[in-house]
This record gives sequence, structure tokens and C-alpha cells, in this order.
Amino acid sequence: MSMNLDMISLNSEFSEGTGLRTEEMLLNVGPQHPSTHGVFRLVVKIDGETIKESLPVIGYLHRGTEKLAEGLNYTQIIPYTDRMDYLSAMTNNYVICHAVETMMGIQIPERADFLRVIVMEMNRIASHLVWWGTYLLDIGAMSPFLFAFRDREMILELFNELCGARLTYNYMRIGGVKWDAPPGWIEKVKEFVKHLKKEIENYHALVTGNEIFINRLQGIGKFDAKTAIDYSLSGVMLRSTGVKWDLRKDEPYSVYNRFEFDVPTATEGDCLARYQLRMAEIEQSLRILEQALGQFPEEGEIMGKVPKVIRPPQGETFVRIESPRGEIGCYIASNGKDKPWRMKFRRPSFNNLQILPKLLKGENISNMVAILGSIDIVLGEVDA
Amino acid sequence: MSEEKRKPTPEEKAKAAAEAREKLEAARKAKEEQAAQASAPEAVASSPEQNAVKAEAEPASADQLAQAKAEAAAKAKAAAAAAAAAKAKAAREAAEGGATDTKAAETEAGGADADAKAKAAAAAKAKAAAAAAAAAKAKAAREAAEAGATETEAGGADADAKAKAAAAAKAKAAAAAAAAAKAKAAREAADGGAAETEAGGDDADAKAKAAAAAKAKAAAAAAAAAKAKAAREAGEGGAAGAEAGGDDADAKAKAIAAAKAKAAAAAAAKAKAAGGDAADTEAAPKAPSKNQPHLDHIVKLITEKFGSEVIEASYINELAKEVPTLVIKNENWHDVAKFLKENDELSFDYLSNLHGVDYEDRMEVYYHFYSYKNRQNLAVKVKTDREQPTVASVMNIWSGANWNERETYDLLGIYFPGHSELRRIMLPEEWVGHPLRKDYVPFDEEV
Amino acid sequence: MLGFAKGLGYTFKQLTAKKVTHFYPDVPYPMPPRFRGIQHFSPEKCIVCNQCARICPTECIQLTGKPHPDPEKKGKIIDTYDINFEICILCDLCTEVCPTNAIVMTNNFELATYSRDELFKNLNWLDDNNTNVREEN
Amino acid sequence: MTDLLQQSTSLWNVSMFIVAAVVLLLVVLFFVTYAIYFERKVIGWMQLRTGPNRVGPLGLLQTVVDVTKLLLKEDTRPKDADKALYALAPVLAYAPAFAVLAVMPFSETIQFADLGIGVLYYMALSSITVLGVITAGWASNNKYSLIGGMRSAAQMISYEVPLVMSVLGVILMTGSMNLREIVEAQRDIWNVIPQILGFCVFIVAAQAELNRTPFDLPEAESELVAGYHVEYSGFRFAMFMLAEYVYMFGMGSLVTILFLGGWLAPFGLDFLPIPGIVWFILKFLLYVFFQFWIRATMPRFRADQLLPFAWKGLLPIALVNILITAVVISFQNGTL
Repeated sequence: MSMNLDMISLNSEFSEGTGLRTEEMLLNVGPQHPSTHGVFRLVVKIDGETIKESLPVIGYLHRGTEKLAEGLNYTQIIPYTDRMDYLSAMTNNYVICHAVETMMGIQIPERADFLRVIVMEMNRIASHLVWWGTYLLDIGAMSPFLFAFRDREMILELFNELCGARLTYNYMRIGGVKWDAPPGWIEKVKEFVKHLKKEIENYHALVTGNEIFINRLQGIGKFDAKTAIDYSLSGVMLRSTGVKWDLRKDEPYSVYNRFEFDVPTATEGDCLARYQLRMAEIEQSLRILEQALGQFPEEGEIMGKVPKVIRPPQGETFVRIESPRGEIGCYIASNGKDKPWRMKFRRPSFNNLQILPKLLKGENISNMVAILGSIDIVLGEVDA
Repeated sequence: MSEEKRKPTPEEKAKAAAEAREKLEAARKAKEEQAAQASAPEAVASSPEQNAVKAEAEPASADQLAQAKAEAAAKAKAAAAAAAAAKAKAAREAAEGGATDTKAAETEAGGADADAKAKAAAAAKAKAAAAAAAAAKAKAAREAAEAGATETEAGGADADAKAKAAAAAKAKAAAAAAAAAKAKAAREAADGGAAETEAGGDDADAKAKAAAAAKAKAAAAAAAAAKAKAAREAGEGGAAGAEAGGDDADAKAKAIAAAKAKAAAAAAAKAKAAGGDAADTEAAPKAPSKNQPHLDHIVKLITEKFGSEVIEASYINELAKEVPTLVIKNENWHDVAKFLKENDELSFDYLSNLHGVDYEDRMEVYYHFYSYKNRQNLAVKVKTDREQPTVASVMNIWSGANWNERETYDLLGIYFPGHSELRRIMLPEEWVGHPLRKDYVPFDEEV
Repeated sequence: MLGFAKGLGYTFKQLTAKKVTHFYPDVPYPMPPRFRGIQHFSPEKCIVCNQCARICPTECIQLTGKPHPDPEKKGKIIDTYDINFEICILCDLCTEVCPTNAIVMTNNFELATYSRDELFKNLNWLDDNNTNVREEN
Repeated sequence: MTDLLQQSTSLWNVSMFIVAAVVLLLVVLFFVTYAIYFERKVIGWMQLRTGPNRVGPLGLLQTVVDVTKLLLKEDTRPKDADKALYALAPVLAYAPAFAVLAVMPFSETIQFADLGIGVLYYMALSSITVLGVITAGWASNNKYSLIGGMRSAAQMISYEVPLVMSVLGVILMTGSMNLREIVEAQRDIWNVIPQILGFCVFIVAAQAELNRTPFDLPEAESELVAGYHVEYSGFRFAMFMLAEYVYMFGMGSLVTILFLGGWLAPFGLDFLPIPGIVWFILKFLLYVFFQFWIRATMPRFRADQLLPFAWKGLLPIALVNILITAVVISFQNGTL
């Protein structure tokens, strides 16, 4: 990722009118920068404040998860998936377990499936709260960050009680989950859902109505459905252009087909649309959580019947599910042994980031921060 | 055996710290040895899985015991520990070798032939050991490990005896090879399963040739032994893809053997898989999956336009929620890709996933498409050889392929002619080698 | 202007709301019972089966056994048991596979040290780390 | 104090003035330290967290410790920075901030200089700070600070105009630019009632002058890392911080004098024996709290929205306000 930058040519022109010679400048945004959400470097060619051309440089957080996975058996890989999209580790755990379970045709007991859906939706809310807090910080408002993290703290506390960790859960196993819900945990989650339903109104009051905020985001970072599909964007980036596509609804996995929730979409495809969609998605997740907690089976074991050493049959599989950032997929090629022959994760942030140079042409620096924030990338996932 | 519980006294902690520091030196010294003989491609003896498992059983801090030895604890414990240490050292090298050179550890075929490589490693280690200043005893211990790799702990005693004999003959590399060969033959018998014919490949030659030799042996082994496990290993060696139908008409003689073996393996695997999900025996075909009509429709459209030889294989991949899968010929992949997107009946406008897989004898690029118009998935695989892997770039059709192709090039070394700026995306510019290739040896062994 | 007013109203209301700051260094942070902290090792239960060393994804557990001192009992007892906390990711897989619960997790998480050497915890240290051990594993 | 002004200049008189000036400096520095402390506390409370509480009782010594840290910290200078300008910039930013306080009538007796053109003096001096900020942006040879400097140049200049225009209404009503007379004229009614339009424009333009949210573009943390003072550390950085808060002190006192009736008690309460200075401080603190409140809530403007808002938004309102004031006044004294 160390770049030779001479390939970006800087031109300077001399304008007779003002008798001034203006020169373009190469600005390095990152890899250590307050609003790049991680170690992400953007080399930006600017003329004054308008961006002429930008070149993203990634790879600072590349840990070679796919190479490591080839040396580990399937249970050992799960802790590594926690560290890919560290803001929603449950969805990463689920995608690898789902891939292996599809290959081996393992049936998951109902209670485990419900626990999985509950923790995944809670993780989606936590991830959207982090996005909301940091996005407002980028735009300049300081206090929403604190309210977001106060509510997220409750979710982390619930996860801590359930599986013993706040961020890297390592909670799911092939065939089920490791821990059952401790006594009283389900009621605490119900309370949390009620609290957050009320709190969301305050968030809207604090920020969504704010006029500076609205005209700060309106109409920037705009693209249409065709470009979104062409750039293989997924998640809110795709739905903000009007394509109604959510894997939980269109290719249902686990017990998602038992809950009814709708997939919020917008049509403008700009930063404000993405902001509203993510806030609406929090509300939808709360709806799913309510129904899941309502239909939560009283008893039932939490682990399906799984062979002692997990050896998926020879062959390959590719499954994809809906993570807060988009469509996360897991490809496993197995040679019948207990270690995968090749494992590849289709990471939504990696694909969503490809459109950034196209969006930044002609924008200015404060818009660059707003557009980058609206894509909602996590560098652990971009560089996995 | 546990001492009475007491607060860790300061010198207790100091000793632990000292131990730890020596542990670090020992690890570094062992690593130099490993680096010295890392030059030989499959230098490391990665014993077949069960050996690795048993060997890994005592990763027991070899350095810990090395220090023990260093402290010249002559006690009986040290002697027993010596055997364990030797095994551990071999195992650790195997693990390191495994980590850095997954091919040796991974390939099932390689596994069956691990002992040949083990012997090669022994020879190389012998040379390295001679070079290294390690005490002769350490070498003897390693020889013991060589011989005693598969015996259980109890067997350690006679391993020492063999080791001493081997040590005596160790002067010459050849002698070591002979001893190791003898030991290997004995071990073969113990293995039972993979009856391993005494093939060539005794010295560490180029990896590809060794891999080929290894596969040939595996094929032979598979043919000989009908046991499911062995068969599965051989099958995997052939091709990971579950092309029950297509056999890759590999010209070379080896390929024919491999094909035969794979068919046997596939049958066995399917039987096992079938057994797994309680379907009836493989003989009765499962009900045709719901995507079969889609697959036929796609195949019909493509063959109409491009003729039938364009599609090398087409099947329903039950392991992946019955996604229709095509294997397209490398040469005319770009036109088929354009056709897949532009044709309004197919209109696969969404490229979900694109990455490469290294199957030892060939490279494969896996594409996963989705069509929003008629809500239909499609997986496409394009094969290319290993020496100069090239697949036509589809960047001008789906711009989403841009970074994915750069990542595949970066990690696997597959070239995508037609890509506007095929540069490394994850690794720094001056990185040498492509890490996800099976024969990747890290250029600079970091500490 | 309405948006400003609503926003200002909300922040003003928060002035008197209950604060959420937790005075961690002065007031210890209460961890739930299942929290995965640093391991506790009881050597008498260990049967040196090496499962933990094998399952560990980062291979940070090193252990050596030695034959049982009194001859009539067979099997082995643990001699040295080291966990390298520089690379241990506290993923709790070792406690999961341990047949005799020799290694369990405690709720302590304070492990900051000034030198890396101190992160090599040996058998005695792990044995002494027996405060608030986790019951259910 | 005002009697001191009338006396002939003897040694004693001058030394008294110097002492008074030093006292004012100490008062201002005391205000600045505790304005920073209270800002962090108040914004903390608004964000459901307790502000600094570890240094000294209730964290009262927090800013004192910060300032000493800044004094002790090494005062780095970028290698190829423009040395002379780099050193000059903080002085240019800080000096006018303090000089402006000379003309403020804090109460009947406490005033340092009773200038006939008080308001003009304030406006003229406060625009020197723009020079300081631009030189800082240019001299520290850092792309981020250059952009920060350019942004602040555009912002401060374009918000100077509506600021002055909004004060014109007040001057029209009182007929003089002498701050003391402006306060006297507000005996029966504060200017804020009749000049409500001018007051709003003044408040918004004042935010922009002080580079505070929602106009804190020059030092936008999330975009420009720290704007024009990114390369400053140690005492020079302290100078910039000091300048910002002394300006807040200046602007706060100006608002109190122009619109909130200086040291006059609120209507009807003047029988209470509370001295003028206390009323002044209360109104002043009200304005300062409003600043903290805005900072805790508002997001930031975008650079290209900033300027049209000044020229197309604030300026027309200020002009309309002047027009209305002029019509009303001329109607009142019959000239219409």
C-alpha cells in the first residue's frame, strides 16, 4: 500500500484575468485522520477546496484472515471472523457457521436459531448506533455521539452477560450457539427495546429536524440504481437508490421468514437518504426483536447434532446474508478435511468503497467527509 | 504434584521471566535452523494428519525443555523430555513449515507422501544441523523424532535406541536417508491405511515435480486401498470441485490415474455425504433440484450463441443452496460474460463475488452473479493453468469487479488482461510473491 | 428554526438528566458472571491431554507433562504450563474443550504490564489467579 | 475609574491606570480559565457525562493544569515554516482581542477609555485577528492549516459586514457610537426589544466572528484535523486558545452593552440594592452559557453554504432592520 504518487499529475494554470497562477495540491487524508473511520488513506488532488481526483489506498489493516483460515479448523476460525467487521461480529460468526451448516446439511434447533436472530438484530442496532454517533461527529455535532454510545453500552452489557465479551463474541458454533440465555436476560432485552423505541424519537428531535444538518447532506454523494448495481453495492447504499433488496426478506435464512418487517428504501440515493434509511432500519430491527422475543421458544436445546470433528464434504459453497453494511458472503472450498482448502469472505465495505472516487469528483472537503461517513465502512472488514 | 498454593514470590516471577526470555532465544535459534532449510521447497516434514496431530500433541514448550537441556538437567526427566522435545521440535518445524507452506501440510496427496518429504526434510535438516552449531545431541534427538514420530510416548524408549543407531550413521547424508527410509517403511506398516509404495521423490526437487509425484503416489494408493479415508484424500488431491460429471481430461499420464482415483473418490465421498444427510444410496438420483430448469435454460441460451464446447461443465451445486454452476472455457470467457449481462433473458447485472482459488494443479476464478430482473443466482468458474494464470478481466462489464480482480491478482497472482490498473491492493508494492498460493514461501522470514 | 429549537430543547433537558459516567479506576467495574477474563489453571485436575494447546487458534498455550511420580498410577501429570498473554485473544475455546475443567476463566481483566516478559504467565501464576473464578463454563 | 480619566496625568495617575490594566488582565485570565472549565462541564452535563473532575476538587484546577502543561510543552516549529510569520501569527491574533476590552463600560464607574466611537473601535480592532489567522495558516507550511486559514479569511471578512450593519440600528436609535451613551439610552427599554432583528443578526454574525459552532470551519476537527493552529503547540497554541476565549469575553460584554442594557437592572427591578456590575456579569454569563449550549447541539456549516448565508441571508435582514429603524425614528420625531 506504499504508493508512488508521481503517477498523479498535478497541473497548474495561469489565468490572465486575475494574473494569478493557481496550482493543484495533493492532500493526504489519512491513514491517521479523525474521520476515516479507521486506517484508510485517501490521496486527494485538490484545486483550492474542490476535489479533482481521489485515490483510495487500503491494506493497512490486512491481517490475512483467509490465509490463516487455511491452517485452522472450523471452530478455530470463528474467533477470527469476530475481528473482521468488529462492529457487528455476530453477523460474521453467523455467515461462516451458515456456510458450513449448508455444506454439511446440519439442522439447527429452533431455540438456537431464535437466539441467533436476536443477537444479530441487536448487533445491527449497535452497529447503526456507532455509525449514527460518528457520522454526526463528522458533520460537526458533538453530543449525539454520547447519546448513541449510552444506548449502545446497554446492548454491549447484554452481550457481556450472554457470551462473556463486549465486542469479540465468539458466540456461535457450527450447529448452534455456545451459551443459552441466562435467566432474566430475555426480559432485559425487552426492556432495552422499549427504552430505545422512546429514545429514537429524541434522536430525530435532536438531529433529523436540524436545518443545517439537512442542507449539509441533501443532494451530495448522489448516484442512481444502475450505477449502484454496476458497482456491486449492497445494503443501505443499494436501497437508497430505490432497489428493494434485503437478503433477510428476498433470500430468507434462519427464522427470518417468521417475522414480518418491511425493507425501507428511498429514491434519491444521496447522503440524506442513506441517513434516513439507517435510522428506519434501527426501527425495523426493533420490530423484528420484539417479534423474536415474543415467539422465543421456552425450552429446547441450543446445539444441533454435529459430528465431533467437523469435516464438510468435499466441494464448495457460497452463502450470503444481510449485515448492517450490506451483503456479507462466505465461500468455502473444502477437501473433506477439517481445515478449509480455501475460504473467502465477500465483504460489503470492500465493495461499497469502490464507488468513492467516482462520488468525490468535484466535491469539496467537507462533503468528502460527509460522503465517506454515509458509506459506513469498517476498515477491519475492508482489509480482512 | 501441585505445590502448596502461595503467592508467586518475586524470584518466582523473575525465574519465569528469565525462562521466557530464554524461550524467545531458543525459538529464534530454532527459527534460524528452519530458515536455513526453508530453501528446499517442501523442506518441512508435514506428516500426514494423524502424525501432525500426535506431533502437535506435545508442542510442549520445546524451548522450555531446550532450556532444561541447556541447564544440563541430566535427570531421567530430561531424557524422557528429550524424546518429547525432539518430537516437539519436528512438530514445531512442521507447524511452521505448515503455516508458511500450507501445501505440504494440506494436500491430502502430499499427506500420503509426507514421509517421503519427511525423509527429504531429514536430509536437509541433517545438512542444516551439520551446519548449525547445535549440539550433536540435539541432532540425535531430532533423528529420534524422525524415527519415533508415530509411536506413542511409551514407545519413546525404543525410539532413542533407533535414534542412537541413526545418529551413529548420520555422518553422511545418504546414511541418514537410508535410516529414515527404513524408519519410514516401518511407520508405513503402522499406518495401515495409505499403503505407500516406495516411490521416488527422495530428494527435495522442485515443488511442482514433487507435487506431481506426490499426486501420482496418492492415486496409486487410492486405487490400492478402498478405505473411505484414503479415497477421500486422493479425491481431494485431484480436484476440489464436486464435478461428479466432468473429469478434467488431463493429458498427462498422471491425470488418467488421477481421474480414475477421483472417480473412485467422488463415488466414495458421495456415498459418505449421502450417508451423512440420510439420503438413500448414491445409486438412486436425488429429485432434480428446482433450479434445474433455470440451469438448462441458461445452458441452452449460451450454446445457441457460442456453441456447446464453450461450457466445460454445468451442474447444480447442492452444497450451495442448489445454485446453478457453469464452468466456462477460459478463451471465450469475456464474450460469454458480456452475453450474460447484456442478454435481456439472462440480465445477470449484479456481480456479487469474484475471487480465485488455487487447486494445486490449476487456478480457478469463481464468479457469483445475481439478476435482479428474474431473481436468479448463477455461479461461474473459469479455469486457468498455474504457470501463467490469466483470465479475461470483466471490469468493463461490471465495474464492481475492479477491486476484486486487483485483490485476486494481489493474493493469488492471477493476471486479468483488460484491467485498467492491475496493481496490488492489499499488500505493499514491493511485496514479493502471492500469499494465498499453495506454494507460497514467505520471502523474508520475519522473527 | 423549529429544528434548532427542538434540538436545543433536548440538550437543555439533558442538563439535569442522570449522568452515565462510570468512575472506573476508583469504583471497580462489575463484570457479569460469564465475562471471559484471564484464565485460572488448577494443575491437579490437568490430565495433559493437550486438547487446549491444539484448539488454541493463536497457539499461545505451551504445556509439558511428565510421567506420574508414584509408579502404580499410569498417565501423566502436568510439569510446566505457559500461556503467552501477548497473543492470547481470550476466545474461551480452551476452557470449552478441557475435559476436566482444569482451565477455567476468571472475571479479572486487568493485565497491563510494563514489559512483555511479564505477559508469559507460568503455571504458578495461573494457579494463584483464583479470585472470582467463573462457575458455569 | 472614570474620575481617574478627568485627573491630570501625574505619576500616581498613570501607575493607577497600569494597576487597573493589570487587574483587568487578571480578571480576564481568571474568566478565561473558568470559561474553559465551565464550557467543558456544561457541555459534559448536556451530554450525560460529568465534565473534568479529577484535577483538584470537582476538577476546578483542570484548566490551570492545562495551561501549565501548554507552557511546559516544547514549542515546536515546522522545519521549513516561515519563521518570522510563524512567531508573529499568535501575537496578531491575541493582541487585538485584549485591546478591545479597553473601551467596554462594565459599570458606571468601571471603564478604561470612554471613546466617542466605541463601537467602531471594537469593529476595527476585531478584524485584525483575521490577519493573525491567515498568517498562521500560511506560515505553518501545512496543507490542512492553509485550507483552514483560507476558510477563516473568507468567513471572518464576509461576516464582518452583517455584524456592523446589525449594530447600525442601535446606533441610529441612540444617535451616538459612544458605548456609555448607548447604555444610558436603554434606561427605559433595552435595545433588544425594538432591535430584535438586529439582535438576531448580531448573535449569528458574532458566532461566525468567534469561529464557534456552527461556524467553526477554520478549525473543523473532523475535516481539517485542527485547521489553522494544527502546527502550533506549547505556548503559541495557548495564545490562540486565549485569543478565542478573550474574544468571547469581548463579544459577550459587547452584546450586553449594545442590546441587554449594560449595567442597568432589568425594568422594574432597579430598586434592588444590587450594583450595576452584578447585573452586567449576570447578562454576560447568560450570553456565554448560550454559546456553550449552541456548541453542544449544532452541526457545522459547509464552506460553500457559509458565504451565501452571510451575503444573501444575514445582510438583507440587517439592511431591512436599518430601514425600519430609520423609518420609525424619523416618524417619531416628526420629520417624516
